Amino acid sequence: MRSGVSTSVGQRVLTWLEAVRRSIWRIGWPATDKDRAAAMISSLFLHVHAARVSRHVLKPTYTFALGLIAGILFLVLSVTGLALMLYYVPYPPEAYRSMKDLQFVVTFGIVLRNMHRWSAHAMVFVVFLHMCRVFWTGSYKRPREFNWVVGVLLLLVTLALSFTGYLLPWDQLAFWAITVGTNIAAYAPLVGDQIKYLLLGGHVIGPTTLLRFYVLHCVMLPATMVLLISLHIWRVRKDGLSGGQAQTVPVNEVAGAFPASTKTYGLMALTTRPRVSIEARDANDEVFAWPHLLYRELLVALAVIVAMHVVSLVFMAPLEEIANPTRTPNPAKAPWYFLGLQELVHYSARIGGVIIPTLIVVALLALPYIDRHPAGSGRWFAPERRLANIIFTALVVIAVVLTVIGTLFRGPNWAWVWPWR
Amino acid sequence: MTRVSITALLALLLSAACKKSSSPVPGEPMLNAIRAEQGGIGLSFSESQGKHLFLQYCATCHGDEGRGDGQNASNLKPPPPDLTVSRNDRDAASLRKVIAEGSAAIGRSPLSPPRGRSLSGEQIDDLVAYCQALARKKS
Amino acid sequence: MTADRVTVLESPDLTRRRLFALGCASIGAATAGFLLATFRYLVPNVVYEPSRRFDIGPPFAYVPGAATFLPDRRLYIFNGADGFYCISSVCTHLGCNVKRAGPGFECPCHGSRFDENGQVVSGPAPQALAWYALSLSPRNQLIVDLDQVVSPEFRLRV
Amino acid sequence: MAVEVKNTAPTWLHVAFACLGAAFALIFFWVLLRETTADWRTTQAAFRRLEASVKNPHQLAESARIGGLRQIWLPEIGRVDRCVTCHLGIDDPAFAAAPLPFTSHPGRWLTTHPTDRFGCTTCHDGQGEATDYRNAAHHPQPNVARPMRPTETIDANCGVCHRGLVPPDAPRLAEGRRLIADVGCFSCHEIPGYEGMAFRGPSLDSISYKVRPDWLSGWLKDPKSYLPQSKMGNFRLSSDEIAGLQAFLLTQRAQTPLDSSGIDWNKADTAKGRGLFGELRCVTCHAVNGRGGTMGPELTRIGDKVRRNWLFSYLKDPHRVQPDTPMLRYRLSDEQLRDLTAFLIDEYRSAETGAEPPPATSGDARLIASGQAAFERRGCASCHRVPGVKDPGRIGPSLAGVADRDPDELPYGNNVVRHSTGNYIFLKVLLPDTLGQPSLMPTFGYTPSDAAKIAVALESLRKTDLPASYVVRRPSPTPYQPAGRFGELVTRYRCLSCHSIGGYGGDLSTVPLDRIGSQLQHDYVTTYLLNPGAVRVSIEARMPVFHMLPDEARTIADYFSTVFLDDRMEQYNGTFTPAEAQRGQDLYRQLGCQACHQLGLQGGYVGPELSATGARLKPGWIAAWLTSPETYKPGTLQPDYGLSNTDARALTAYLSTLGRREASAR
Repeated sequence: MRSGVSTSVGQRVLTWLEAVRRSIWRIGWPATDKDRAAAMISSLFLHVHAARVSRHVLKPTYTFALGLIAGILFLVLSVTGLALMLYYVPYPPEAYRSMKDLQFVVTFGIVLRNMHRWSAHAMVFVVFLHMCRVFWTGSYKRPREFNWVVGVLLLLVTLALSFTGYLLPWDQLAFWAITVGTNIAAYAPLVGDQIKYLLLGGHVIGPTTLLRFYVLHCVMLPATMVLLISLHIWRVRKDGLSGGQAQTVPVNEVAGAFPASTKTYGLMALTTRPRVSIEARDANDEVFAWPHLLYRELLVALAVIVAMHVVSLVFMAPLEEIANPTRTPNPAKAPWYFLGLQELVHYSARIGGVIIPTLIVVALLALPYIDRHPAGSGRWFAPERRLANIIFTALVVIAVVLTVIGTLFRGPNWAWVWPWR
Repeated sequence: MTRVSITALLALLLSAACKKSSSPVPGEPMLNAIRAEQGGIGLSFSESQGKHLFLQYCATCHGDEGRGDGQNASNLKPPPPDLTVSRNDRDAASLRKVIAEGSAAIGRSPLSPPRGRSLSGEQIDDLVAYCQALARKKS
Repeated sequence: MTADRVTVLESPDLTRRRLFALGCASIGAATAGFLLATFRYLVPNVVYEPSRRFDIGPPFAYVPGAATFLPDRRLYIFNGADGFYCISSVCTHLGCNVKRAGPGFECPCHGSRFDENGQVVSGPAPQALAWYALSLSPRNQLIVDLDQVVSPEFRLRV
Repeated sequence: MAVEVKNTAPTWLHVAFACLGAAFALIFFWVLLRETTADWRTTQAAFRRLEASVKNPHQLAESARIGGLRQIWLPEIGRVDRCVTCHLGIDDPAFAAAPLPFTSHPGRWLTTHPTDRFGCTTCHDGQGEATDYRNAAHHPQPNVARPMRPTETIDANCGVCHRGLVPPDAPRLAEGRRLIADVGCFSCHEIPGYEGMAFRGPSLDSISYKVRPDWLSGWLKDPKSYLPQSKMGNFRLSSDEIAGLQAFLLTQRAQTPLDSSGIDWNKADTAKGRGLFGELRCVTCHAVNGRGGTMGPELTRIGDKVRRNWLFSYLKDPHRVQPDTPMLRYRLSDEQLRDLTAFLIDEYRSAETGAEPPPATSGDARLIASGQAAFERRGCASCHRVPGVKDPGRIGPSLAGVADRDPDELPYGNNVVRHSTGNYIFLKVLLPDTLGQPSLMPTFGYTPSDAAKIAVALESLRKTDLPASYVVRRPSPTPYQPAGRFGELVTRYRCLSCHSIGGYGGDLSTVPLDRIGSQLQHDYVTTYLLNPGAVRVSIEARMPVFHMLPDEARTIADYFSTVFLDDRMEQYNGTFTPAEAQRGQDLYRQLGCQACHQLGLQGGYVGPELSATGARLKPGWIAAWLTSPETYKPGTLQPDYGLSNTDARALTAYLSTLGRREASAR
């Protein structure tokens, strides 16, 4: 603040504006290291990152930013989804008509719808890749066991979100994909039919189902998702990124006693309870999150948004004829990420529809508590984990192959077709 | 997948074929059957409406093809003219006058009766259009 | 990458700043554009409302000398001695439906009163009730056009 | 300083940032460009340019209001049609000559079917919600169930609302529905709109007496080989089935023919028979050698088909064996019947047909049983009655909602066609055996254009929940069955096969009987019925010579002149002055009546011959008819000259003198 005798009106306004800015963003454009740290710490949004991060974090080939991309896609989906809700009527046949309205009369409506659709597919795909990455780098090992579990739950919520959203356009594709999908669910022993009845709000897909799926898709599942994402990121922040230099430094977890080379944040330093998340750090290895990490993240976000726009402008989201319960398309296919399952169900309903998916989910959830050996964490395809990697990779390949077969190689009556014919 | 592309191809062919309404469209036998019956010349909507009226009201004397060779033509003196010959005095206005008020209205024999009270203005326009199409067809 | 020297610092730094400014400006412009686009997205291009021009049946369906209230259209139709006319039942104050009171109208919400031509007699209503144009379709149906406001002299002779 | 450098982002990040930022901005302009160059926007811009050349500034100001996305929302029938967004001149006659898409709608359709009630896709199909050319499905598109109909088949959509048998202004639909009624598709299929109608082929309960066995097997093999116009289709029967059916049918001897044992066939005079054949006007209903009516079967090869005794019996009383036949019962003597029968059998047979074989008396029981099984299996009983075989009802699938069937689920065999219900129905009607599935449906041998018309009619059968206010169903006329002696005569002579009363009856005659008492003079009717002549020489269908008894004719004439009257005509004052008649004669020439009417030896023969008008028509009718012919017969060729009462009266006076003068001269 300058003393104000000769201050012109313009300067006064500037001063006033500066005061307003400071009330919101106290740091200003950070020019010093202190400010760079403060910028990160004092912002609600930025303080998910530490002020200084390991150089390892910046390495794109370790994480491929898959978690970040998934998060950004979720953001894109939230924004576009909110916009779409303004025109969507969750009741047949107006639901279908609102799709047509978005396509034909709402300004930019079709771009938004395309973007929502493709981002949803992309998110399922990216979340899956993210999981693979975490496995292949052995990052689910101590102390990140629980975050892996959260991650698996997030994958399930992502699938549930995509699945519930699939019905909303109320076209033939939606109707029959959900019919097939919910019938796979009905193979679950004992409670299968009840689950289906509950999910559909009846015995067949109808207006009640649409409303249920709508509420699940727009309120319940996103809320769960936000909660789990927060937990997930918080755990990442607490547990640190796997594979850093510090990883080799053993962490002494004896209550209340810390080696000099370790550093913790917050109140934990004052407590005497056992530590669960401590990252060993090396000052020479660290860079400031502002600008290094943040700038890269911004670029990834931009790239994702630009890419989604391009995809949405070039490719139209599918919309078939209005749902018609009397006309089953041949073949009726579930959403693509369930086509591997559908392919399995084709061979055996019980095994493909119930036992295998249950086993997969249980195995994924229990994985970090079964595979407890710390060796090989933090590196891609660590030789110490050859067997685990081979098993997991084989399963991934099988899943991918089954999905590809179900998507491309299955024609009418689920008979084999060559997609290029 | 293949069906979609076939449909697209057919759509393309159909749109190409629609330029000339009389040519057959592959894959549309029902449409082609009707087109074949309608005959080779492409009549506009108004003209084809006019054709129906012509066959109903005029053809007994003027002939189905408008050549002045209807079954009643031989009884008429003067005989009905050949409408397929294009003539300068047969413009829309005079055709309309003859149809609405009879041939006597343009100073000819009274043998062609007035239809102005039985037919609406649009029907007469359709008839005029068809008569002109007849002349066009020949030339 | 990090081996910059003070001597060569100026030029790469300038380039960086320019690039950064270019990026920021583009993103700023695009973001502003997308905000505007969002606003445009919110403006409905078509509305699902009944037509503003509709037929209300043949003239003989209206009792001569009486007012007929059409609740779903919010209109009073008068078959007067010198012709048909129609007055909106929407109070110009806050949009309640006015009721017939004697020869005129009365708004039950805030007590506005109107005379038989819809002119304000008392109360908070700022304007007279609206008069809409009536016409006769070729098939002898009365047509109301809500986009055509007319003066209280309007009469449709049938 | 070193720290500063270290903590400033490296240059490549800035480059990437700038590039991505620029890309983001470009994307926005791409989005913007797409929106501003949308199909409908460019179309509307083109329309504005066209409009400026068509309209004056005042009209332009008026129409400037109309722009942007326009839609017709019809919640009642669940439609949103945005076609008018581009078809901007559709209800504006000023654009009649404008090019597509701006041209105004041809015809009077928008007057009878205003867009604010019917929208566009109700008639035209297509995707009404769309606002661009391709998605509007002007041509077939994937994922659009109903692309726009070409005008050639648009009649199908008329039929969705117009459920009557004769929909107005939809010639192909009307023709298709007529063909369905004609051939009796509803005998085997449930078809909405034909409820309560029953098609009956001839009863077969005595067929053994009726036909020759060799003819029967030929007929079963291919009915069209004997009778090209046969309503019975080719069932594509195997030779085993034919043999069985033949054996089974030849056991049918429920009703013996009337006794003809007293007839001496050697005395039959075929020349007299030929004369009778002409006099009875058989060709009005039956064609021979390709010429004649179509109400009855063609007789060209009758001699190859029927047995002599049966034909004799049938001609004597057709109603005995076929109570539903439109054929009248002549009043002929046994000798006349003998001559006529002999003439028909001798004249209309092929050279190679041998003598009549004796009736079969017994047959192979197993063959007969297999024939009965085939009879039931192939649904013969749906059309033909045979004692001991139950009416199986409709053996074909119901056609209700047939137009809503999934085109991709339907079989097309090896026919390379676009998958659509229309094409499927067309092929099914035309060539039922080429769809790659075994089919019980016979091949009816339709021409492609007739098959297409039937397909058009069937394509109107949709499962729609149209509000009742949209459905037009003209009730079929109530059957007219007069009582008493007149009723008996109407039944015997089958008047209603050709004439109609109150809209009920045939349409072969140009004269409905509703006002006949006011139209024709009593004596003329009597004379005419006893010896009908041609009133219109140009029409081949004639009244047959019934060989009616004089008192029968009088009964009919009496009934006409007391019941079928129009009071307005009856009150007409029929006394004229000679001056009126003279003026009428002048008018007759001036108006050019002779162009169509014959008078004496002169004139055309489009209208009825007028020489005996005075004895034939009542003056009230003449005047009424001349004044407004359209009132009495819509679409008549009789021109409406707009005659004044005086002129009409003068002409009536003249025409009324015509028959009388001659009568008095005679």
